[in-house]
Amino acid sequence: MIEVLIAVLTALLILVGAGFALVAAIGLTRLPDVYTRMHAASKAGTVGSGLMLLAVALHAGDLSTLARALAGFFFFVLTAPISAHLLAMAAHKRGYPLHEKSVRDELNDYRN
Amino acid sequence: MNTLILRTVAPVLTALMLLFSVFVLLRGHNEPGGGFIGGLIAASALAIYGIAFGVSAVRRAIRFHPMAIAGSGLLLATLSGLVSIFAGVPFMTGLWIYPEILGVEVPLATVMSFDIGVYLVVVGAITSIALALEQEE
Amino acid sequence: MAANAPALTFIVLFLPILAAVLAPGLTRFLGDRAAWVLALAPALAFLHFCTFLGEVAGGEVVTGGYAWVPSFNLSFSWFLDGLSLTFALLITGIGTLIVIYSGGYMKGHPDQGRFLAFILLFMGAMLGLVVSDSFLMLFVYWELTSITSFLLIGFDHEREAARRAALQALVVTGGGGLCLLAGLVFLWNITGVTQLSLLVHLENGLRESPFYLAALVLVLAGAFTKSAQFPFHFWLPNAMEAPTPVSAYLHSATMVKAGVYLLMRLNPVMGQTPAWEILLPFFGGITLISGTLLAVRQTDLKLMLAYTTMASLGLLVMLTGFGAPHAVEAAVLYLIAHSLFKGALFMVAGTVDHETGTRDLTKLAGLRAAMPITFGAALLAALSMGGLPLFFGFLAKEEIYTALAAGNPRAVFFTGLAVAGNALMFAIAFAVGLKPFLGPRIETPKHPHEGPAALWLGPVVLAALGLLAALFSGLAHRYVSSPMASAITDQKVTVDITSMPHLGLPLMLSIITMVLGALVYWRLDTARALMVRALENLGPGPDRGFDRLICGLVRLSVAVTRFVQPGRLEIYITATFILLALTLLVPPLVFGELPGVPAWPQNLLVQEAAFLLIALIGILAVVRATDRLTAIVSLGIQGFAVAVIFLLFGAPDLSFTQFMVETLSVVILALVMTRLRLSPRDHRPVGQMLFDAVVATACGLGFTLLLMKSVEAPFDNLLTDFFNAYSKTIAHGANVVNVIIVDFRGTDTLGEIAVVMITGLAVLALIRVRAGSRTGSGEGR
Amino acid sequence: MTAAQMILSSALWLALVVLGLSFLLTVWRVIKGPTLPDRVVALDMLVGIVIGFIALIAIRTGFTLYIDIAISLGLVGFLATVAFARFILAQGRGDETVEE
Repeated sequence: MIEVLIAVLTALLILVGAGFALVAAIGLTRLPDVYTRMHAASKAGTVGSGLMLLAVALHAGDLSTLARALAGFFFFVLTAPISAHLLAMAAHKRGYPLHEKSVRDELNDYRN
Repeated sequence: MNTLILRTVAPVLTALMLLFSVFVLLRGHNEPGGGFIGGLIAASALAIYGIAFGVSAVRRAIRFHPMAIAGSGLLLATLSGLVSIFAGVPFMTGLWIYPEILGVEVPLATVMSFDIGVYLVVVGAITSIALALEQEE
Repeated sequence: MAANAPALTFIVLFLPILAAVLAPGLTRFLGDRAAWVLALAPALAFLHFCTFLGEVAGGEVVTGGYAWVPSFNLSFSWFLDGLSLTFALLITGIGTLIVIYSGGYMKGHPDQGRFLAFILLFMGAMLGLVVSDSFLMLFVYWELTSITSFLLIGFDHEREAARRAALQALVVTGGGGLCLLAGLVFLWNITGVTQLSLLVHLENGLRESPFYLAALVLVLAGAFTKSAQFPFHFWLPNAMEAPTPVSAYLHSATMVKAGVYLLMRLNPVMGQTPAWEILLPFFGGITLISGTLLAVRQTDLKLMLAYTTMASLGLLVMLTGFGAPHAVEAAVLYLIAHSLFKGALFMVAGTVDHETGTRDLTKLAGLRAAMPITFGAALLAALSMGGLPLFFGFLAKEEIYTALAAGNPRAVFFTGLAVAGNALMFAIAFAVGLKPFLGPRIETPKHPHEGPAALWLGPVVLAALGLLAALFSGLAHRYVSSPMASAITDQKVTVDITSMPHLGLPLMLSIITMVLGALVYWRLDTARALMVRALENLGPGPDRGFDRLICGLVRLSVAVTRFVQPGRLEIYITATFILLALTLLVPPLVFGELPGVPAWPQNLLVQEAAFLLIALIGILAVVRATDRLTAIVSLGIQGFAVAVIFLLFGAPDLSFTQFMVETLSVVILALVMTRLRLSPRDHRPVGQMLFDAVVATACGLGFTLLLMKSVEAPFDNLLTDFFNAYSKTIAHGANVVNVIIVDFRGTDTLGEIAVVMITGLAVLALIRVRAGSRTGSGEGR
Repeated sequence: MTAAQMILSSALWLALVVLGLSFLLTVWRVIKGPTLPDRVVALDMLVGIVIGFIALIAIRTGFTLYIDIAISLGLVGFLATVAFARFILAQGRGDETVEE
């Protein structure tokens, strides 16, 4: 009984993760400019992969794999926003344009 | 490239990665890992630290010139091969001893010191390349 | 005496070399008297070899030695028979006198210690050469003599001419040495024997074998370059740049005779064949005539002696190869006589030069009052060289004429040649021995007076020996000439010519030679003028040919280097890849080993197909990319896809490394791009791109064919079984891949990490050079 | 085939397809991406998806040791993105670089 429960839970995690990954990919393709695409990639993508790692942790059951999976998840979730942040800063500083429909550019206002 | 966020996270990240790289190195004999991959991870960790704090910080952090690290690694690897002379077996034969440390039987071997040698060489060489490339900035 | 002989002889062989090592220290400590002490070494060696005279005269052969490299049946062994014993006595005897003479000649010279060391080193090498038994030992000592002669000729290294002469001598004799090595290897293969003592008594095998001619030519090349025979003679006169003791010792008595020694040693085995009896007399004859004619042209005492030495060597080679019964005895007698009188004359020339400051014949006269003893020795030596009765030279000349004078036209031709040669040598002998001492005295740069004892002792002893040997010819023949002659012809020969002239054709020929010689001596100046004019229209000699050869070689190497190393990286890389493509494509095409068309894989899993597709897309992206950076990033995709495929096929270690390497290379490439500030646009013209594309596809095709070929064969899992079985037991590790890398194939990994380190060093150096040039150019602007 | 394994394998198969699709979309962005940052973002995304793949394969084959590869890939992916970010900052928009 418990085994079916875990299997269902893992399957659920996997499917939700995959869904997030798909959403991220679609976002990446359809969104107009660099900065919006970064939203999709870093947030949805990270969550998607993170859930997958959790699924593995749950499915495996023995302590060492659980620990490593959690470490992986934690590490991955930690680095993704930082890399997005760095990338956005660099792109903006180099003057890559925002989409013309974008309403405000707070970083620009803050700079000057 | 010294944004505040990166500078705060970089030390933690580098420490974590170095720890992970040593972990991968030491357990390499029975599971995927080993000197080469451990070295690569350590080199990436130092690269991140370099990007965050600049080259001089890295040189201060590792205290020795990266090429010296690579050199000592090569020396260690060769010596661990030469140890077999005393055991009267051909060059590069793995010698195993099982000392009792704190009640736990710890298998030590020339093979492991050889792997550590490989690890040091890889770290030394790649870090020196990365630092040399970033030298000018 | 023979009982403990091996150990004693072994020590004696190394005595001169030991003395050479002590020479510099002794000279600093004892000053000019060191030479007398150092002369003890060759003197002791001389006495030691004298003890064997009795045995060898009785026909026995003294051998001994130690195993050097048993696995190649190579031994440090020696072999004393008549031939080698006489040579050993000559080397050590004249060597003692030369060391004493150098002490006097080099008095006060700052580098006297170094000079004596080189002379003694040479003596050790030459002694080893004439005494060695195994082929390799002979070759090693042969090359040692070339090297020590290089050191001695170039002793006065400030002078450019000395350096050039030394280099020329080394190149010619060294080249000859290599031919000799090849010849010896041939002999080794044909006869399967490595010992000269065994080779000499070998009956069959050598003369009939198809390789005989090749071996002969190679050995002759070695002998002719060493003994300055006609085409290779030009280095000997140039070797006169060396100090006179060197010329007296190396370039007259011992070293140049090594070639003759070799021919005499191989005569019993390689002699008596048509090739031997044509080549040797032919080259010997030309060298004899050209040597004497060129000698007449010279005015410098040492050069005249050098050319006559060349001529005498030609005569010796001619006699050794002549094949008539008495020819070998003539060669033996002439060799001994030549060593004695030529050594003496050279030392006289050295004393004259040392005392008067000049060696030019036309500026020297009337020295008899100032240097009586030297004049006496010079006269005796000249008489022996001229071949006048009561002297050893006369015995040798008589024996030559008895050997050559025979009915057939070949003998007549060579007799005429010998008479002409000897006549000219008669004239030169008296020109050097007599002319500077006769007539009224001409003023010379330095006021001449008799040198110290060291300077006149050598010439007097040698010249006196020339006389005594003739008077006591019976004794000389029994102990020296007969054993030597029988060693050369490998059967019992007794030389019995006495100094009492007996009527007959040889005596008549000797008288003609003397008359002709006197005539040429009397009209020497006109003869010289004649020769000068004759040589003008003859054109440049081989000496200038040698220079042109060397300059040509230098220019060729510069051109080749400029072609192969143009200094532009893309040329190196393109060349490397073209070669790679050729090595991969040509052999299968040539040997028809192309793999068959592989069957389409049926059970391809969904994800495997997906990642293969992705890898393909990655490659397309790289190729289509307009700027370099996109290409780098797309390269990342392709790498990831391959890594995942490794993962799918259950190779975690491999995929682990692939991921790491892939990302790190992308990072480093990006770093390089920023550092070198390369423009992202790719500026190659279309033609260049096409060419690069072709090379790239060729390499790719080559690798694919290679892989298909290797996959075609059934998978041989011998290795996998071995490693699986033993990885746990021997290497205590479950991860077979890592165990292989670190334990089983540890040495390979050692090599690989060395390569990784060297790459790191190279990158460091390159970047520092670039940084240097940039900052350098910075200041420049 | 117990019920649990049934559910699990079908979920895995579906997830694999979905991830494959998103991988292709990301690769399309890497190729099309007009500007460099686009491509770098896509590459970063790629790393995430591959980690997902590794997790899936780990569950399917039971080889839990793949997780280490996922972790290290995460680290190195981060390094790549950071390096590229720095490169964009230093390198400019690609028009004012001087041809060496």
